[in-house]
Amino acid sequence: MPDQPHVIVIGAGFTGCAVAHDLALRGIRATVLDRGEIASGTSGRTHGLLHSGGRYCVNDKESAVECIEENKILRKIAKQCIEFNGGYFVALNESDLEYAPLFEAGAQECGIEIEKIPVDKALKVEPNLNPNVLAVYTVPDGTFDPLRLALAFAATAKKNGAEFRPYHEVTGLIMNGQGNVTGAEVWDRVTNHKYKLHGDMVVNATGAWAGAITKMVNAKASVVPTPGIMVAYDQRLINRVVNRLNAPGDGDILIPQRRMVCIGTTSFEVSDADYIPIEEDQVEFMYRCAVELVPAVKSTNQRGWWMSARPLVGSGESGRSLARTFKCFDHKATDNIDGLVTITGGKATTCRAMAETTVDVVCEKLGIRAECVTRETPLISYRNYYLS
Amino acid sequence: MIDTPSVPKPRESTWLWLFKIISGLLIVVFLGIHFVVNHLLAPQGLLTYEEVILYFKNPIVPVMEVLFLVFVIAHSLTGLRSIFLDLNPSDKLLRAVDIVFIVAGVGFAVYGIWLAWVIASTSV
Amino acid sequence: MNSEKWNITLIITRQKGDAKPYTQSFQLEVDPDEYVLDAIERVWAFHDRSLVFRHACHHSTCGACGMRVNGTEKLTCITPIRDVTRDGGTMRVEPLRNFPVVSDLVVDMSDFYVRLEQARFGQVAPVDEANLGYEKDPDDGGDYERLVDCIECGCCISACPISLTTPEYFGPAILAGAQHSYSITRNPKLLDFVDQENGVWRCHSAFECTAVCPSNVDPGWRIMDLRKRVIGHRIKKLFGRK
Amino acid sequence: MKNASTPANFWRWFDPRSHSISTLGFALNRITALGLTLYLYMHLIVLGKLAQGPQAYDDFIRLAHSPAIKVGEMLVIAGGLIHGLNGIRIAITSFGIGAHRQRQIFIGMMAIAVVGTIIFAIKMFSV
Repeated sequence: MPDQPHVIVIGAGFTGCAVAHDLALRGIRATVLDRGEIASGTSGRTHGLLHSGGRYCVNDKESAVECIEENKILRKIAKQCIEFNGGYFVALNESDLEYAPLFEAGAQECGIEIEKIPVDKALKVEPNLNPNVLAVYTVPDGTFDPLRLALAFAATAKKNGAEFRPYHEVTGLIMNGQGNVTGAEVWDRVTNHKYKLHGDMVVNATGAWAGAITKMVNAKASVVPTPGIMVAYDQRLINRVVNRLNAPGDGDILIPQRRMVCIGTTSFEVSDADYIPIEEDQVEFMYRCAVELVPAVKSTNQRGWWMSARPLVGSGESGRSLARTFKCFDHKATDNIDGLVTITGGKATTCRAMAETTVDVVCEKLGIRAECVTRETPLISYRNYYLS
Repeated sequence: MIDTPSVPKPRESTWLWLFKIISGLLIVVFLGIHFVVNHLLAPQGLLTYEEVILYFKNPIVPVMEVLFLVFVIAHSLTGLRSIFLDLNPSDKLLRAVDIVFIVAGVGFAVYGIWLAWVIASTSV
Repeated sequence: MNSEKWNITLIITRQKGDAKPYTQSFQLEVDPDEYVLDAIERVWAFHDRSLVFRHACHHSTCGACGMRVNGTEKLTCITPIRDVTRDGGTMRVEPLRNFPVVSDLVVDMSDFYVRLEQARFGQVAPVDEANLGYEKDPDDGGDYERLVDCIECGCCISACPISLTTPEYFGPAILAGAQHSYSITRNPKLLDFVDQENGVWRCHSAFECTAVCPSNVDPGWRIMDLRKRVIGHRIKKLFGRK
Repeated sequence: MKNASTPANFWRWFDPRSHSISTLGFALNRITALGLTLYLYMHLIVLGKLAQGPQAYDDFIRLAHSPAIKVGEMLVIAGGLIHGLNGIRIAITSFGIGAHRQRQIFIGMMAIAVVGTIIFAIKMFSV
């Protein structure tokens, strides 16, 4: 279809891939550009927690409701990438116990199925759990495989006509005489040549790097790259996600992945997320947090540590208090620049919803009437992404 | 969706592989018997024509030697075929090589049996 | 981790488009407890933005960053620099072997992924479908061997001497995947799939795959187990039983 | 196939760089296989002299007492031991025995091969 509208998506993380998937299903031609491959930025480096929303159900109910809804949808459409073993919220001290009633009320309000189970039962299922645990709640948490979840979205998008150009870095945006964005200047890093790509709309799905793209046209996107550290240990000590029953803080989630357990995370702000050095004391701090939840971590070896820069929306407040929900900026409204939409914030669990919102905006701007069907569309095997 | 494909021409199948492995193990067994028999019947070694002829007078010997020979030929040719597969031959070439190997194998086996018979029936 | 600093020479194999590959050296100051991937990423961030390398999770759960470091297949995100070189030493990073090179350190794994799909290997699974391996001896790294720990990094294919000789050979991960899915589904089609020239008989028991696997998986053992199952199936079929 | 194989790939298995010990088994098995096959058919042809009567055979045996031939025989024995013992490892692991311990089995087998070769050498050269 030559007159099919063409949307350029910058960024092949969760959001970019999910946006391409949604665009393709609504009959819009999508070209995804990324300077790396699929999920080479924040997406690949996520903790891998499929949130039940339990973590946010007291302080950030909007995020919590998004999480549980998307949790259920992803378990249906992306079963291949999700290890759904459930999770625990555990109380280890008096302060944790005081949080319990708030947690129960919040979970009920947000529609998250939790259950208080006897401590001895929990210890039987997860024998490596801290034996001094005072209370245990089950939640429908899961773990997902970060790269493969993004690949599954990309594979399905590709099957439906979207085009992916990995290792193609956007070096600038093309503006027309009216000051509107009509395309992107691209550097193909594989063959080392530069070219221009024109489109009817550009979606900036670069997450923590959204500001770098909008800066090219002097537009604003209030995104703060907020990295956190995560550390992996080389034994699979638990099969369920273990959360600390308290207000979200540092180092309070321990996740089983493959043959490891991973603890996370911290939160601080940086200006440039391209390379974030590791702070030694943070690694040690994570170790202490992990040992508190699962003392057997002491008998393991450290397998890896890494930094991941969350794209948090808003500024002027410190990281933990920034909402974990997402935001879609139509730059026509914010900066009077047409043809550019930025989607950022949010979390991996809600990437499908982020794409839905973004593509709704894109459709409205392009004057296309098409319903979002990603809720009901199962993703095909992630390996199909590599089929040419 | 990608399905598990069926394979029309396996080129190397269970049976050929199993044959190679089992003939290999049998060679080891026969080689063991060979050493034992050799040690019992000809402790000095078979260094002259006469000794060999005498050695073959024992009826166990020609039978054992022929069986040993057949398995060694079979094992060597199936083994060579495996190595030949590493050269990525076309189906046509592989078929030609198969025929050459079968002819050579049968030829050498017949030759070996004839030789054993000649020796066993020679009198000193 | 401590404040110890090493000066190393990082030698990276580069290749753009159809041009011939060449090597490029970078002098770096590193913390020996950093991972090899951190050093490569720093080269990209501060020295040469044209460097192409594949990476995602940075903690050995995705398998994107398999490369050859000083001649051995490593998952670079969990390989401390201390393990592969010394202060003042060199660290030579090349793309994996036995795959076509896309650019620099990135290889084209599409054939590999297609074959994994043909072997019907689903590798993210809940606990009750995951533990189909065996308890390893403590001196062999301990822990339980699970094929769902396979991260499809391609290290085993790169290390395998048969894959080196014959790219058509399925390779360790695929045969192990077929063994895993057969032990769940008992689908005889999988046995037919591997019972051929490029399948289970091509393996020549070098066990390189098991030696280099960064994920505690034992593809060598699984290929042997698959052989046993194929032979058993064929013999049963010969006697008319299914 | 994008990574098409060429006959030249055949020679790659001689490349010993950065391999673990069991690959040595693989390479040794191939090399000894070729050597033993060569020996087998030469041997069969030589034994044909038995059919030509005592003179032909005894002449040949005299020739065989030269040190060069003795060294050749040693190589055949060593090759046979290596190939046979390594073959046993491949066979039993393929039937599901000892696959977890194949490296130790390989080292043990090769140790037997070395000891066996030495015993034969002593026997052969002391005569």
